Amino acid sequence: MTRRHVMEFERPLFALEDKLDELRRLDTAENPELTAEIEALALELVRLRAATYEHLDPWARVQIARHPDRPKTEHYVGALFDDVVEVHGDRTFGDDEAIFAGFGTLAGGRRVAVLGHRKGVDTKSNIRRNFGSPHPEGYRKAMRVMRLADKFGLPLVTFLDTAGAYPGIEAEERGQALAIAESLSLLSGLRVPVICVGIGEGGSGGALAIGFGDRLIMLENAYYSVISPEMCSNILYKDPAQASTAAACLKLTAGELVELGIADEVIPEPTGGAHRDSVPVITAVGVAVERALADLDGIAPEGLVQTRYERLRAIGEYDS
Amino acid sequence: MTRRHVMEFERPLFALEDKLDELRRLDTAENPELTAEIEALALELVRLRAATYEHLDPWARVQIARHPDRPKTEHYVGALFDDVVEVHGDRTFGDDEAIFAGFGTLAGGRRVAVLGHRKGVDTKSNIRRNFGSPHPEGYRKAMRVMRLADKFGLPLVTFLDTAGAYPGIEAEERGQALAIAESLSLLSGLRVPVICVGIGEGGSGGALAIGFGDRLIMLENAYYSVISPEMCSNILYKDPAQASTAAACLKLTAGELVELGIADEVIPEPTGGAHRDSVPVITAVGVAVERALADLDGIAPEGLVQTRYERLRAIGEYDS
Amino acid sequence: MSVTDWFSQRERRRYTRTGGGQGRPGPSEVADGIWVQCPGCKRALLERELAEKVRVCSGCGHHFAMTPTERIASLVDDGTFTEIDASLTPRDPLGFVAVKSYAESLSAAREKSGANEAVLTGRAAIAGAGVVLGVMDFRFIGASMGSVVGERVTRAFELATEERLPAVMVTASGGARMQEGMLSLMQMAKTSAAVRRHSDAGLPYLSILTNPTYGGVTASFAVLADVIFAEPGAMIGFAGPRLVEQTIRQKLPKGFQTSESMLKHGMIDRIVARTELRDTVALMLSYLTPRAGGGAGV
Amino acid sequence: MSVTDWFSQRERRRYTRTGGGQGRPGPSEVADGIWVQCPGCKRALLERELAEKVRVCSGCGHHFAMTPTERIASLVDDGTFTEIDASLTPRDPLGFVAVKSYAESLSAAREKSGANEAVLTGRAAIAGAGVVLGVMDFRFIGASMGSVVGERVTRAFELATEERLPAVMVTASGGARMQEGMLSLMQMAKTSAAVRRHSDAGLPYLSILTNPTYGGVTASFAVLADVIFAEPGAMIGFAGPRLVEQTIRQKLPKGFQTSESMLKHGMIDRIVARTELRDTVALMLSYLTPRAGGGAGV
Ligand SMILES: [Zn+2]
Ligand SMILES: [Zn+2]
Repeated sequence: MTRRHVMEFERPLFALEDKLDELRRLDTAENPELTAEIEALALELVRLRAATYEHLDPWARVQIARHPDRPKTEHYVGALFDDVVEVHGDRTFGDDEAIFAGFGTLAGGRRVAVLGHRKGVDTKSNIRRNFGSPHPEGYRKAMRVMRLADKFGLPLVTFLDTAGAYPGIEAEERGQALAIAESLSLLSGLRVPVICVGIGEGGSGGALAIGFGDRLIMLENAYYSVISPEMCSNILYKDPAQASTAAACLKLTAGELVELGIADEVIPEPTGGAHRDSVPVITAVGVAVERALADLDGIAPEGLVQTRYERLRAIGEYDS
Repeated sequence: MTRRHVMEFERPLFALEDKLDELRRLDTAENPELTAEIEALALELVRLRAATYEHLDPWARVQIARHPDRPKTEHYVGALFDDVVEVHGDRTFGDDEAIFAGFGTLAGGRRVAVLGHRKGVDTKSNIRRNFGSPHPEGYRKAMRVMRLADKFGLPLVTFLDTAGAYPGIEAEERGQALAIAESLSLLSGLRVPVICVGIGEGGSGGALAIGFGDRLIMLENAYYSVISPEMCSNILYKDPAQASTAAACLKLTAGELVELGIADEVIPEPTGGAHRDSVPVITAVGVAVERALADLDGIAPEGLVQTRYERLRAIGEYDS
Repeated sequence: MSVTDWFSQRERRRYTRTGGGQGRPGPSEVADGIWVQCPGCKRALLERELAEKVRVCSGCGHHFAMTPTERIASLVDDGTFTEIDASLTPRDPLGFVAVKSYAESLSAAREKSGANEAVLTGRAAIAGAGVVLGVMDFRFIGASMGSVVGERVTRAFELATEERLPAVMVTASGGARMQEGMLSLMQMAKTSAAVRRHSDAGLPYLSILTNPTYGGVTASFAVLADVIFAEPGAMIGFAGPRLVEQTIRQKLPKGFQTSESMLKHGMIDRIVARTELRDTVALMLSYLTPRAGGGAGV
Repeated sequence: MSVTDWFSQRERRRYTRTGGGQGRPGPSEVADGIWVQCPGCKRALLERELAEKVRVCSGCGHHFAMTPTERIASLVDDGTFTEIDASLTPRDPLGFVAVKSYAESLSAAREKSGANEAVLTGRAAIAGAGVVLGVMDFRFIGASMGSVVGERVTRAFELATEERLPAVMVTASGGARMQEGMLSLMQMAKTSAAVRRHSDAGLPYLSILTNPTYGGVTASFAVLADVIFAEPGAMIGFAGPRLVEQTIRQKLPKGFQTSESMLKHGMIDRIVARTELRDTVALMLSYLTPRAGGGAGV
């Protein structure tokens, strides 16, 4: 078995677990005093596990959101939709595999358009998908599907999981900023329900381009932030080591986003994160998406656009 | 003075002219018999000039349409419009200098959107403009201006002068076919008057992409063809030397296009072609464009689109 | 019948009947015993089996050309296709004469294809859902688009608009019908305008690009679809490869203008193997249903 | 007054008055005697002359940064600008504390700029035609977009939509206002939605990108204009050059993310020298007038 991916904040816990396993492999008959020590450690382990996972700080959640084994857009699309048809291409330059774009049918029978950042599930696919960081053609592909969703009255479901739009030379030269801006404009005008689900990383404009609508559902350990804690730490703290503090200051966790009036709902994850047991999480997402769509049933297209605008309109804090 | 560009069909005429000049430089006092010969040649020259230019065959007109000194889109835009503002870029990949795109004000005061194939007026600009053969981004830039024209109710005037869309690897890979098709679709739906002027070469789909509308005005020696005479000669005659025959078969001249119901009006050119005296030709184009726009005044936007569709609908000959 | 019911039904009789065979024009009935060599893997294939396998090589998956009749049999519900505008036939508006006169080319094409023009249009049902279908026939002067092809395609989209039906076009073409000069070029604009009206009415259009699709057909109605499929290994482009090679005076990159290259460059939505085509088209169309309101989109 | 009349009038008084000078905040009045070195050509320039020359170097044409007051004086008809929403001021919604607290950054910014936020919005006239204008102020926390910038820009577009006026935005920005977290990111969506409504009403929007325009501002309202101008040599992009360099681990191409590169890559319509800006904007807007019917386009 390959060594599991250990997150910084889990180190002490895993160290203790290893220690305990070691002792347990020894012969307690030969050293009876071990039994007591083992019991003590076992007790300590229970305490530590609780302490580690009960109150995860934002930085810990960011690490969980980035966990390589965390369920990806690929898993949600595969598990939540039947009759999936993926479509490709921006009709001008290329097909960006960092964005999934297609159509699927939810368990309840609703046919919907589906978009998502796609990180890949193994090294080979990670590379093909550019680790989920789209180029402009990815957003232009997404816009094609948005237009089809609008034309054919299909609700749009998006899965957010990107560290950000790719900051490369060609991405800039081919209009990363324009592609994102046009996507924001288009999303705001879609005459169909738009449900967004934050399943992992919500990296700034690269996430936002397919990341706002009529509902924002966040997984407990997913984050959504204007900037990565690391970059924020470099810029505002002049110190790369302050990522954890920055993560706390940025109010980027699911719970905080609900308090800020940006997210609508938080989907709990099993102790340690969705990667520990993904099935119930994915199932819960499906239920939440169908519930959100049901809430929006029967609202006229113009009503959806107007309500979405008012929703955006209400975001922002200032004195007047 | 640099040697003027000589077109194939003009060779005998120019040979005779040179001969005559030569004789005239001789001393007739020394050889009195020359006088008679000069008079004879002069008479012959008049006959030959008439014969050469009075009944130009289609292939001769194609050569005139391609004459390097023929007035270009640059000249028409410069002469016919005040307050010209050129705009650039397709907002996705690049700016194609083979297409002029912008806005201008006609002498009569009408503000219009302007598009045109741009070949360049000297070697340096020829190269920058790719000799007037657009890449997909050229058509995508044109589409941006079409949308602006539609949004702001500006009539669209287009100048056609291209050997064809550029048949290169990148042009194909970036969607030459899609760019042309989308341009055709967009043109057909514009809620403003569209006036097209064939000023030189009308090379197939690359011309058509900005080359149909509510009026098609053709210069006497401009051509508009489904394929170049040379390529047609290679394919259908299996013989590159048959370009002249092919040119005749293709019915690509201004006059023939009026007979076919595709062009509406022919603007006469001075003997030998527009390059001999461009001012009156350019002026006549301006007058024709303003007249055409005046004809379309007061037609409701939907009416324009419907009439344009019926115009297209009527093109084609078949038994039923 | 729901798409799903239909799928289960389809499983039973999937490409087992000799629909292909039935569809072939007279001569080949007797040719069922003959062998064909696959250009892909050089295997010798029995014509009859090839016909039963929607003309896909069992060895390497090479997709052989299909007649419109075979295409229709493999794509739509049995016996649902009814042709429209069959009476539209070509003229010789320019009196075009080259090595062969246009008149001669036309009769040769009729002889060779058994068809009277390069596209077949009509009503049909796919998975029980009504569509307007067009299928091009490369055997007829390289499925070049002249007045009749343009008119049939335009009328097909007008019918689909009128009856609020999806449009499905199976394309193949060498380009424009040179012998009709500018009349053929203008068909690009005419068909594109008809597609636009169909789309503005909120109706779905799916195109299927097959080998080869070039020139004026690619640069008009073929690529104006909501969703574009292509068959594997199909050559698709605007300018023909020879012209491109002559222009740039260098060798063309491997795979240039193949469906695979078109997919990579973002120009088409999917490459669909012919054996999956009917089901994928049915599934795709099940998502592209006109919305109540209809009308132009965002 | 017609645009043309206006042009002829303008010729007489073209950039000769000390509008720039007048515009400068108090302190610099006394600074009129001081010299500034041009980063372009290293020449020493007299501050007063620079102010009179719309802060463009007479030697090399380098465009110096402008205050919103100078920008307004150089761009709109004298005395026509009236600010709106000046009373909107920032809060500290996250109680953000880093090396400096957000509260400290804000007061420092107010001190440095004399402004109360990073964008100034209002009504104005250009060549006699009414517009809604927005001008960003890089001195205010790098003209980053927080709740107030987003709200002012949004209200500016709402006002323009209501009164059927053109919108003109002069942008400069380092990106989002990190200290407001997701509230600032969402301003990208909010402003983009407001621009869309303005555009859907058939109204014109012209943006002028100045040095530097980055991040969330570039990727939202700045590039959603009907026509996009940029000043010469302005740095424009989504990701900052340092981040790009770190990501790709190679040197950046010469001219990367300059207006000149943006023009070459088809992202902007024109590069307009500041000395020509007022006339070019007036001329451009004279073409972009709402049509009778109005409404969304093709
Ligand atoms: Zn084979
Ligand atoms: Zn200087």
